[in-house]
Amino acid sequence: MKIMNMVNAINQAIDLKLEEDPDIVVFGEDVGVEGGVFRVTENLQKKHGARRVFDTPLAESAIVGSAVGMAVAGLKPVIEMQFSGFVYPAMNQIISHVARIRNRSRGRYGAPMVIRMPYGGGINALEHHSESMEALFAHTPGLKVVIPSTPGDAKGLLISAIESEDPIIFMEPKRLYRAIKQEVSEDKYSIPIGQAKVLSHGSDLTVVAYGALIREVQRAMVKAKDMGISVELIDLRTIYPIDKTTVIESIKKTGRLVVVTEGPGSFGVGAELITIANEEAFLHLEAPPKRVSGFDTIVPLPKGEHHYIISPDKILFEIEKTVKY
Amino acid sequence: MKIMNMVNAINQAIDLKLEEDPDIVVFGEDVGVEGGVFRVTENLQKKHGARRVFDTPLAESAIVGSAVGMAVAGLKPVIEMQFSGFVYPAMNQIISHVARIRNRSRGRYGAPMVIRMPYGGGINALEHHSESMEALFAHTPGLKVVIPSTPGDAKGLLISAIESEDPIIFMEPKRLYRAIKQEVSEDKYSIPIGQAKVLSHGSDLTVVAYGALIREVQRAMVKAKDMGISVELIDLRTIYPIDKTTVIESIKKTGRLVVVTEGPGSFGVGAELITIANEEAFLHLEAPPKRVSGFDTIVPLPKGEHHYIISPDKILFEIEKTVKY
Amino acid sequence: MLEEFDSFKTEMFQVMDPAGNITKPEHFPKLKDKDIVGAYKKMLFARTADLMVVSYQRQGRIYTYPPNQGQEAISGAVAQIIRKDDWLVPAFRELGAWLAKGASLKEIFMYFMGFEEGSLFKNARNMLPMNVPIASQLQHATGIGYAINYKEKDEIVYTFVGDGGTSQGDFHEALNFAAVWKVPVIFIVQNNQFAISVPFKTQTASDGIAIKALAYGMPGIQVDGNDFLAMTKTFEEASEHAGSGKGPVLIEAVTYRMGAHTTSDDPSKYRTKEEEDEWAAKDPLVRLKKYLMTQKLWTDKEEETITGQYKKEIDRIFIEAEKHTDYPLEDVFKYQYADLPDDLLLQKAEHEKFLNWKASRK
Amino acid sequence: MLEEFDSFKTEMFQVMDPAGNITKPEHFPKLKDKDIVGAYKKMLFARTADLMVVSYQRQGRIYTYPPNQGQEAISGAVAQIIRKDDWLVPAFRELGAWLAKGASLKEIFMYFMGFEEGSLFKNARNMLPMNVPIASQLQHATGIGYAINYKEKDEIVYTFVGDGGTSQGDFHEALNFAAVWKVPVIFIVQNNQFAISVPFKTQTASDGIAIKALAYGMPGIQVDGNDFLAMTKTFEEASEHAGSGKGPVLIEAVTYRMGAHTTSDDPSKYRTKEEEDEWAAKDPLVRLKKYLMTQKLWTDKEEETITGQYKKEIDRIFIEAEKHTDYPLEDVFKYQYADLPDDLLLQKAEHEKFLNWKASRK
Ligand SMILES: Cc1ncc(C[n+]2csc(CCOP(=O)(O)OP(=O)(O)O)c2C)c(N)n1
Ligand SMILES: Cc1ncc(C[n+]2csc(CCOP(=O)(O)OP(=O)(O)O)c2C)c(N)n1
Ligand SMILES: [Mg+2]
Ligand SMILES: [Mg+2]
Repeated sequence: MKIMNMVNAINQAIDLKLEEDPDIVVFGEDVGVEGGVFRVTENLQKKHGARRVFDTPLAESAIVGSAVGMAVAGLKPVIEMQFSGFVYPAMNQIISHVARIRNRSRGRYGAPMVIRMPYGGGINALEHHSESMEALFAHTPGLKVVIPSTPGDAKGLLISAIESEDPIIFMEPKRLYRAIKQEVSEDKYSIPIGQAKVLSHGSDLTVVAYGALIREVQRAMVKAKDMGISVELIDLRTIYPIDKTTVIESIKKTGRLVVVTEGPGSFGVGAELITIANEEAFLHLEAPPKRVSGFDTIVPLPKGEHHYIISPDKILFEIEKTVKY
Repeated sequence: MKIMNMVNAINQAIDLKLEEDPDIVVFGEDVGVEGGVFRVTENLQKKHGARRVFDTPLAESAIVGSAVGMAVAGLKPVIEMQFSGFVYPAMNQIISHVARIRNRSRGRYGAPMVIRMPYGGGINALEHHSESMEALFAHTPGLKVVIPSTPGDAKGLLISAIESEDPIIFMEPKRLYRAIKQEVSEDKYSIPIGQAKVLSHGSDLTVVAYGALIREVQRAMVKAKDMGISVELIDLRTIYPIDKTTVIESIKKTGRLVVVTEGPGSFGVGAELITIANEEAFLHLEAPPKRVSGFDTIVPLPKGEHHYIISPDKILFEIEKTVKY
Repeated sequence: MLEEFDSFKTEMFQVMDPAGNITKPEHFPKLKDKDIVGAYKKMLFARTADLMVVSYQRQGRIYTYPPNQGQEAISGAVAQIIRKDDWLVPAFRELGAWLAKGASLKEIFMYFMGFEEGSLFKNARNMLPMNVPIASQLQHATGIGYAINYKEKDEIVYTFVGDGGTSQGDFHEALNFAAVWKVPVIFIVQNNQFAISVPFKTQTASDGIAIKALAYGMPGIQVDGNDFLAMTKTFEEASEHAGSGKGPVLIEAVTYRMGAHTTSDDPSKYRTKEEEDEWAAKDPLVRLKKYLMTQKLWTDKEEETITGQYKKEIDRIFIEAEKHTDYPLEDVFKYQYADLPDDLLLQKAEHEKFLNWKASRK
Repeated sequence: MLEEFDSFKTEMFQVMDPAGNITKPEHFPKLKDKDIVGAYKKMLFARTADLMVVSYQRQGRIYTYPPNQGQEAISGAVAQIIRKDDWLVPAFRELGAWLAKGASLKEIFMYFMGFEEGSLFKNARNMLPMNVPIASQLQHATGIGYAINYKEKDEIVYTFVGDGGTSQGDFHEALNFAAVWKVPVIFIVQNNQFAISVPFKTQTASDGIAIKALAYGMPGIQVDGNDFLAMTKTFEEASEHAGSGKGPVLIEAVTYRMGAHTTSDDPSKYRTKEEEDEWAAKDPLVRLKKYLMTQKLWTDKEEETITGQYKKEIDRIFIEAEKHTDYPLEDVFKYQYADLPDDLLLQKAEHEKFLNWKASRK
């Protein structure tokens, strides 16, 4: 065991897999020499060579598009979009090919790859550096979408992602990169994709969240506890496919649901979870399930970001309303 | 009044606006000389000249990106993506600029434009020609998303879209282009964006749909009526912003909701409507609101498309289940 | 030859003129007489199949199809050069190249009849399915090229795109990455003068497409795409270049789409009869046939006989393809993921419940 | 001159060598002595502000900022040529050009302090906000160019991008459309040798960037970007070309980013001290100063005095900008749509309810 932050944990996951599997290649803008603008791939080029860990020209579409070709020809690309706000030039390659080539070729060719990208707000960044648009990928057939909330999960989930035969959108809550430290095993281990985790058991209400907002919910829970509210907190971890079993079991127990997500609320992940609650646990719902989310606006620049970002208080506010309903 | 199909109606809307407003320009792949692969812009170049109605090189990103520049400099672009399945190369321009430039510049520059695109299945097309991914746009702050279901609505909504100061994603159900004929006024008239329409009043259940599926719901309703089920049918018409008032009023009356959409169900428009129903009419819900949608898969090629496309029977099946719940 | 006709030159590389005369004997490709006859037969087969599909389509027996007529020499030349392990990354208008890689006509028919199974190409090694989103396939070619270098394999990637496709950002990025990475990829632009209705002059203001190679620091060459011998010579040299670690090559094959863009298109809306006639005179099959007849390697009689045989064979295959009608519900889900989410199984099960309900109501 | 140094040539256009000697008097721009002094002062002002922002950033008084040091001659030359009605479509590293268009330093500070209001540029006519998604702005420039032609206006668009940006598909498409449409756009590539940590040789295998103009059929020229006189002369001719209906021009300004990519970057990770020193010797300000001093137009004394004044002024403006702290909730919603959906008003109202609840619990 070793104390690691999320950057260390992700770095180690990639490192272990690079050691183990000669077909893995790691590339993107500034991931090689520099080791990534967040230093997530630091030292990997030094250790594994520039044929396996390398910088590309500045073009997201070709990063993803050439990864498709590599995957088809037997390599396993683990690529980085420098920020999730810069993935859009690659949208055509992702939606039209990464997500479809297996289906198109009736299973003959696949495009297993991991597309890593830091996402989310809270770091006082320039425009386009704070978005949480995971719902776009979750809605696209053929992709799986994973978001860890701790160093330990990040490592185990990323190892699963790299070993998956399906393409994985792996979104990293950049706000947590160095904010949380934790004992993490240095061995190789994996956490299955598609499994949520119950972080705290409770009886009054279920909160579903993921990524950077887990910590905010936990902060809210301290106060909720003082108010005598017992919250069951579920870390979704995989956004698609959703672990309905875990979520529904909890809702059936508590009868109440609050979903906390960072991006725009409308047509977002909250709506999906609330719909699942309706489909699978309608008669158990004792209060309207509630989504707490970003506004349907662009994330403001740093000086306005506090308005947008979900605070523990806001979560508490909604928890209280839902419990009191 | 004149008998028109949707192609005629859209053509006339553009024609009328071109006549009225010298700042309107119409462009895209094959929209000029050829008049569009569906002939939607037929004769417009002949009538208004090649400076105003013209063909571009084959590049969706630059079609949208240059439209942003034109809009900033005072023109009003009405552009076409040849099929909605080919809009993805333009996703960066749409998400990062069309939807954001007004906010970024604090209202100084906007990008009012209409991005037209035929969408949806049912025409025995090649891959990428049958998608319904409206939820991607609806989830993106800064856009409005309009989908007409009749020639008359198409004309009135498109005129509103062209006159809007906000960018509008205007998705045309290609399956209906020539399938429905209707008396349509030859005058200029407009239908407000953001207003749904109650197509049939009923008391047992609310069905919300839009675009090509309205007709399928209506077919299902013939049989539902025989079964003694009274359906209230709402044509959403605008996917964002949703006309909550109309939808909620109806749900409060009927207590039951079925949403019918063509694209992948998960993280789709159905989930949003069901969530709205929970948020605004929770205590009125007498049965779990239900989404009927495409599978979370790629639309199959023509020979498998019947599995995917929503049939009147499937709608009826869900209506019956929901009413009997 | 790549240097002699490099992208600075405005002279188009040609070995044989439209009358079938060899104008540049020094650039005659390494082909024996029987190879040329064989190649001609393949092109004739492709032409015959192509014309027949168009008429099947008119009979409503197959869906939209993009005709190749007029462009056969390009695929025909690739067919001479491409090896079993080489990769083919198609666009959608290079029938002869697909057949050369081992795609069967039956599969191709099935694809255009609306079956994904038609993309399986069971006997074709290293060939991707057709690619509809214009120019996006070029990046796959670049990536495959990277994998070839990485795995130190002796393989070359041949990839196709149209003149319209060169306007896409993906074209630019694919070629740029390819040159930076020095991958063994041959980018073949079939400049057939139109992207649906849009003429080449609306597509770009550059002096042809080969010159665009300079933007990437790779060799580029403009070739008469209706000259089978020039095309073959070009692929000989390009494969030599790419295969010896020198990196990618851009080939502009100047040609003409004699037919419609697809079976749903009407070219008379956007081009003149005169232009069509002018290009008909440069028909790549007619040209090669003239050469073969001058060389006494071919006769009208042979052509007639063999065309008859081809027609029968093609029709037989088409009818066989038509027999395939089965598309089980399962196939909608099966290939979406390697590890299928339960959700999708559930969606299938729910749909089956509906089907049972429906059946029970009949 | 555009022909003499066109993109086929490998010779970089230069008027003044690093020692400040005029090497090509025949290409001296149309500038009077006082213009050159004025331009030098503007560059000095930009340099001073730039360095001060970097130190404010270290003090935690402003967020991430992209330093301009070393690249001032390019914006400085644009400043000489750009007219009130001309358009400026920025990337994010051309401070001098923004100031020339009328953007105030206070606004610029506010932007980097995290206020969208800093993008308003109240007194700047026809200037867009800074653009973060690399190269996407070039397409806006092309579109504005189309509008200028459409409305028959006498305006030119100046737009900036980095060497890294030339790899993006949007670069390709923007230039291709611009040339086909013959729009009055001047595309300025600041080739500062790096895209964050990625050196130019990893960016493209082509022989510089100017040569890429050939792919679009437009003139392209490679200029010494640290030579203010060469840059000015280039813009004189490019604006003449673009303004007279001949279409766009591509200018590659060869320069060096002497500072970090942004204040969060550490260049020592990816480049050598030797390289930095080599380029320091070509510093555009030093070079122009040498010229001015040889001409007896400038003294160290003057420089010292004026730099002192600039520092005071800049600090005053910075402190003024710091006073701006207000970001009302309303401003998150207000500019999202021209016609704001009720939904957003509701979201705002709900949030206000929460704020009241929170206040009431204090
Ligand atoms: C990204 C994208 N945009 C639009 C289309 C629609 N489309 C299909 S073929 C075509 C024209 C292609 O022209 P070209 O590249 O010259 O190839 P050709 O058809 O002439 O062989 C267009 C616009 C598409 N398939 N993909
Ligand atoms: C589409 C996109 N991808 C990635 C980034 C992150 N990024 C910001 S600046 C930069 C490098 C830009 O290099 P260059 O174009 O040479 O401009 P310079 O910074 O050298 O002025 C990168 C990769 C971005 N802003 N946009
Ligand atoms: Mg073509
Ligand atoms: Mg740079």
